[in-house]
Amino acid sequence: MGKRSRLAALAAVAIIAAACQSGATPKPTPDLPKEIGAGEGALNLVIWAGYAERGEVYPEFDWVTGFEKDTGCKVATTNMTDSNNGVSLIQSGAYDGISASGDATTRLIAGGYAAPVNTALFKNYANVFAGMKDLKHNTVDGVNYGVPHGRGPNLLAYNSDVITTPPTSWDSVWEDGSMYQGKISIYDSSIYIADAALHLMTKQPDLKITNPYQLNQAQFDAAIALLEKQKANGANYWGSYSDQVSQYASGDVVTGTTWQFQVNLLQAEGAPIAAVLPDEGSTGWSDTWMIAKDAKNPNCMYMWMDHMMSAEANGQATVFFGEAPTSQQACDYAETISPGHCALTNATNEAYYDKIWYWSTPQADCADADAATTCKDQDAWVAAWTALRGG
Amino acid sequence: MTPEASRPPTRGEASSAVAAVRLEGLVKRFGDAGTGAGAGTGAGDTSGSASADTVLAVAGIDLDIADGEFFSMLGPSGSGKTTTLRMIAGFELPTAGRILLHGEDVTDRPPFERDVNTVFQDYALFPHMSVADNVAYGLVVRKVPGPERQARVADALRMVRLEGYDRRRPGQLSGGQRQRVALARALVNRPRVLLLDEPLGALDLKLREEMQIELKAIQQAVGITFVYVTHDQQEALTMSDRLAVFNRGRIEQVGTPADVYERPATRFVAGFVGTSNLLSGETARAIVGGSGTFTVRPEKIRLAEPDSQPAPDEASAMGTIREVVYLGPDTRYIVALDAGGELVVTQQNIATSSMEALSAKGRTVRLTWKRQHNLPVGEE
Amino acid sequence: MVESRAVRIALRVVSVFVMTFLYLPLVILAIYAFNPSRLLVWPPTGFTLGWFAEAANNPAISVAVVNSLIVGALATVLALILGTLAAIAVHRYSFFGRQTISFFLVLPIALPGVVTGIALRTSFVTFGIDFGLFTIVVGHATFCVVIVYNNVVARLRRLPRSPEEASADLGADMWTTFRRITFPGLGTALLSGGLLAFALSFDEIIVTNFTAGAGTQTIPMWILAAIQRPTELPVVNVVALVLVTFSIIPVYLAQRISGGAAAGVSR
Amino acid sequence: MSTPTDARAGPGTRPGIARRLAIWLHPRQGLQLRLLLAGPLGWLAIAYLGALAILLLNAFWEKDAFTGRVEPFAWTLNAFRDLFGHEVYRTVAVRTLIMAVLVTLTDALLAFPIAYYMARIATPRVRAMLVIAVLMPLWAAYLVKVYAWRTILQGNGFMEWALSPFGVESPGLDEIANSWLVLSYLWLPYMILPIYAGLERIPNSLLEASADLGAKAGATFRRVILPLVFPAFVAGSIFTFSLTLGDYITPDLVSDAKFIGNVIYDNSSLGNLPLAAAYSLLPIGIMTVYLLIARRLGAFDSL
Repeated sequence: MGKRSRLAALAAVAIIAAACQSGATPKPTPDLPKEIGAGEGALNLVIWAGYAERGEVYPEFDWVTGFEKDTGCKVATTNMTDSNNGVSLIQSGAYDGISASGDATTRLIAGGYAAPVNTALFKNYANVFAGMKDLKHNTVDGVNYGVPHGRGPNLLAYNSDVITTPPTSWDSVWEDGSMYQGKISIYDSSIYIADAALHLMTKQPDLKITNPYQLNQAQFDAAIALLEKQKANGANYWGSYSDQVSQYASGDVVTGTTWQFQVNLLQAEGAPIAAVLPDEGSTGWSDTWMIAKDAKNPNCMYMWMDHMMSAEANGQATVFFGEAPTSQQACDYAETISPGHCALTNATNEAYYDKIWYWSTPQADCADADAATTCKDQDAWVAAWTALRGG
Repeated sequence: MTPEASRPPTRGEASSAVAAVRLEGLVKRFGDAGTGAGAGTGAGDTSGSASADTVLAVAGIDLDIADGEFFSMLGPSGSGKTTTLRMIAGFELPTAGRILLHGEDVTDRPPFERDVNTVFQDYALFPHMSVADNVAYGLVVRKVPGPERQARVADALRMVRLEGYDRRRPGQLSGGQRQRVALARALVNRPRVLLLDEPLGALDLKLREEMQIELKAIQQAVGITFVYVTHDQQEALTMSDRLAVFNRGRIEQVGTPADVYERPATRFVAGFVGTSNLLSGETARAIVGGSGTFTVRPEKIRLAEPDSQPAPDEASAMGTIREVVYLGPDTRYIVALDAGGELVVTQQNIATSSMEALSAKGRTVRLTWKRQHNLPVGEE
Repeated sequence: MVESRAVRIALRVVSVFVMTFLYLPLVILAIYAFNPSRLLVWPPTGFTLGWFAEAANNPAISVAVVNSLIVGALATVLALILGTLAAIAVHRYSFFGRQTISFFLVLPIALPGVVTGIALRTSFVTFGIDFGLFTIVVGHATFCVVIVYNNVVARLRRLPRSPEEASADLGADMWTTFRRITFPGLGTALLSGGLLAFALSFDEIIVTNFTAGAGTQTIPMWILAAIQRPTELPVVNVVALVLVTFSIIPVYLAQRISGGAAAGVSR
Repeated sequence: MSTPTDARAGPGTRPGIARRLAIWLHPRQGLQLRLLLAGPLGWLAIAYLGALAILLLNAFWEKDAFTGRVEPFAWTLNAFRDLFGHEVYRTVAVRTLIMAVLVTLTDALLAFPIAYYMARIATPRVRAMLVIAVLMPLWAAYLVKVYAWRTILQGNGFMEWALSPFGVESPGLDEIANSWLVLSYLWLPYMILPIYAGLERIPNSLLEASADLGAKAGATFRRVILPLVFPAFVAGSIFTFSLTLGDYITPDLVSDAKFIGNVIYDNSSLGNLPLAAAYSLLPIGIMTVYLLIARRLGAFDSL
């Protein structure tokens, strides 16, 4: 009932907007908003922790307070623990938007939970790197379902007091190394199965894994077996990034998979933690701000999406999280607070990102690999992860 | 026996033709789940399982209580007397039958719409109110104006001799004082009928005897109909104009104290009111010379030497003293009759010492009593 | 006294041990609240009051506290009304299914909060009810009703029936009797039941997690979120210390009111 | 005294509407009961049982593997097939049950001595202080306590500092024993208070009578105290058992082991609602049986 009336209101807004713009060319998707109306006064977001800072951690990182002042949209955020959690939160209908990674975007689009966006309404969209536009995880048939936030790889972190030579491969995480037994830090999400598959791509070529997100039964079983071995070697799992920060700070772990964000936090506190992208590459993410289909505050969400592409906000956010900005303007701004940021994150280095397997949703239909076989789907991945962690 | 108890019960009946309280075919069954609900207190407390077997607490009662009468309901616990009282007050709804107060049918009326007031066994004083507030409660809820209310509260407290206690809380009073507050709280409303549910039950013997006299005096002073529930036969006999003896939800006998004591209608009444000295069957035929059951009150029997001759108007029986109980002013002898059975005999210790009395055990005696004192008792 | 000297000494020793066990974590938290380092490493490295200032200046905390107070108050009022009605019905009337009702009333507190939470969330989504303070209140009231119910039923069992009858007998109708006699008699039971219900609501996180809207945060939600932000841990310590300290007030009140035993037994 | 009826309202004055309603309701006991129960039962049925029913329906509905969308009224037993198909759900259930029993026993063992001390040995002053002292952690925020244990248990924390002289390392935050320790800690007051109340209800004369009849202290304890306080144990165990059975935050924050609550929470928050709903049937079933037994043992009167 509520949903329908909101949709009706949206449609009405669109029709009135269209009527006002006399002589406008007809668009293929008539329900796209034609302009950003007045802010509704509130904005409820599902975010990756650290994507909406208001200066509580470090006063200099604050791209929310100004937005609230300018637009009157009061921002409330909920952290997702992983993409699965983000999808579930959006499904509750309580949120206006989400900073979704690629494995969430496709599901939200297919499930009808995300609305198409009219990128023409964003004054900052023109500046976005061409390579970050119209990506296949957020664009379907030329219709955009969001705007980019930033991208980055999952890194290998290590305690530089314990591991004095910077590692160049993921072996310390996967292979039997009694040195780090019980001190490995692992991301607690089903999507991490892809990291095992990635490792197998180089270690066991005979498995013929071509895409770590499209695994047939044999490949999948091998990945799970590898994860079981890792668990037996004493993996510590982190669900929230603060778990991991305290693990490293307390010395409970010395190496493992991480985001640049945690490394930044730990280094700021003087902890001897460093991170590298190993030679064999890594999994990673390219995040998209999406608007929920039944958003209660669509105008505020549009304003937020535009804001997050601005030089100032995107520069701050990507520096804070340690990921690549989405425009040259953002890069320039980022350099003023963190010199060398864009080079460090390879913001314009597409070759670097070719080594990165962006998170995407495992599907039964593994079109890229082999038409004859079916792959393990999302449910199978989650069930396997539950079995691994719960068993 | 007090003089009041033997007075004929004509007062109330003379003053009004309409009964103050009239009960017609009154029945109360507890645990009756048929209507889906029933109050959860009273004789058959249903705090146990919800669909317990039903209990027939009152099994059909017809009764008229005259205006101005001091009427007692006497019976053992569980005999239905308290339930009957609670139905008159309106705390229980009868399963069947009618209740009329001064000719008006009040069967379905709530307690607060009935011109009766109750003195509860546990006094039911409001613990969070002072004595004066307790007494004033009925006047307050009926919106009696302040000055009149204060005057009447003062009057009522004076009547129960509790002047100066008005500021106290019930918790600071003795049992006797609480009892008086409860009485004042009921009387201050000037009900036409006052119901008293074993009001003296919690008091010690001496206080109870004092209060009995006081209650009777108050009743005569205010002229209100008193319906008094007790299981103490002595109390009922002392105070009542008339009394009803309850047993198993029914009334066994209604009458003046003298009627009930001296002419018990049933075996149960004979046993419950006074000591049951019953002669029946062969024994009765041998001693009294008639068939049926007879009773003889213990104080009517004389102990005599075995070889003495009974007078012509006397019955007599031979027996052996089995037990002697010395009671101070009296001595009680339990005599095993040669003809079978036992009789209890009480004798005043006018000329006997305790030594003499106690040494009587085992002695053979002749019991004699006036024939007019062995009364036939109806069988149940 | 039946207990031998040795038994008494042993009991005293065990009691001291248990009390230490109960309080040690709270004491350590209190110490951390004054520790200047952002990372919680024992032993503390110094002394500062800075985190208190930071906590006081954080608007999210005060908003969350106000939300918790509102939710607690509304859930308590709802629980007081519904719990008292149910208690009176179950205690004062005998009817078929009485036992079943008291059984079902206990369910919300005996079944895991995660089940209650998901059930409510699913229902809200199904019926298109917008999440917010209202939905949190609904979630909390489900188990707060039981608390009040238990307290009131226990009191009714001890209260004699006769004062109410006396009131009716003296001419007061059922409303007057409730207002002047029953309600004062239940007074302290309602107060301690209400306090406990409020405390549980104020402390509740599991059900809240599922029934809170996007823009609504209670203080436990804030803590849970803040625990996941390592940089805010020192402020969490301060909030924790303040919460624990303030909880002395309701505990003391409940204790004074009930004058003993098990004012707060049931959850 | 004047005429006996002057306190009554005269026949001409009509009583107020509230009073007339009261009069009308008086003989209608069934209606009174229905009015009293309408609110609480309506609430229970709609807000609680209704919600549970909807959740359980979800257990039988189809879910899209890719988008996670639940298709109402598309009946399937897939969720149950998954539950029975994977051993992990059995492992987790058994682990949780064992933990619930362990925590309950631990709390019973810890609670009895202090409850006994409070009820029967401490002076009234000390007793009042102890009751407050036991109640206070009960009111202090749940999360705060879990979080406090995190700071104690983690590396470089208090535990490591206190135990390092003995050459013991910090247990870290992934031991299942942490859950046992912290859950026992959290629910301990819920066990102490009913037992304390139960012990306090035992009159001294009973124990004296037992001693008088020749029972040694041990026999009095076994044959008089324990049977009388047993319902209180069961009442306390309802809390320790059910709270352990359903908790997911504590196991998540202080250890790495998954319990029933975690599996339900994870599946609901990761988008497999039918599986979460199906698995919810397990704790619901266990607690219903537990409550029925507890009620039979007289625990409800000790709540």
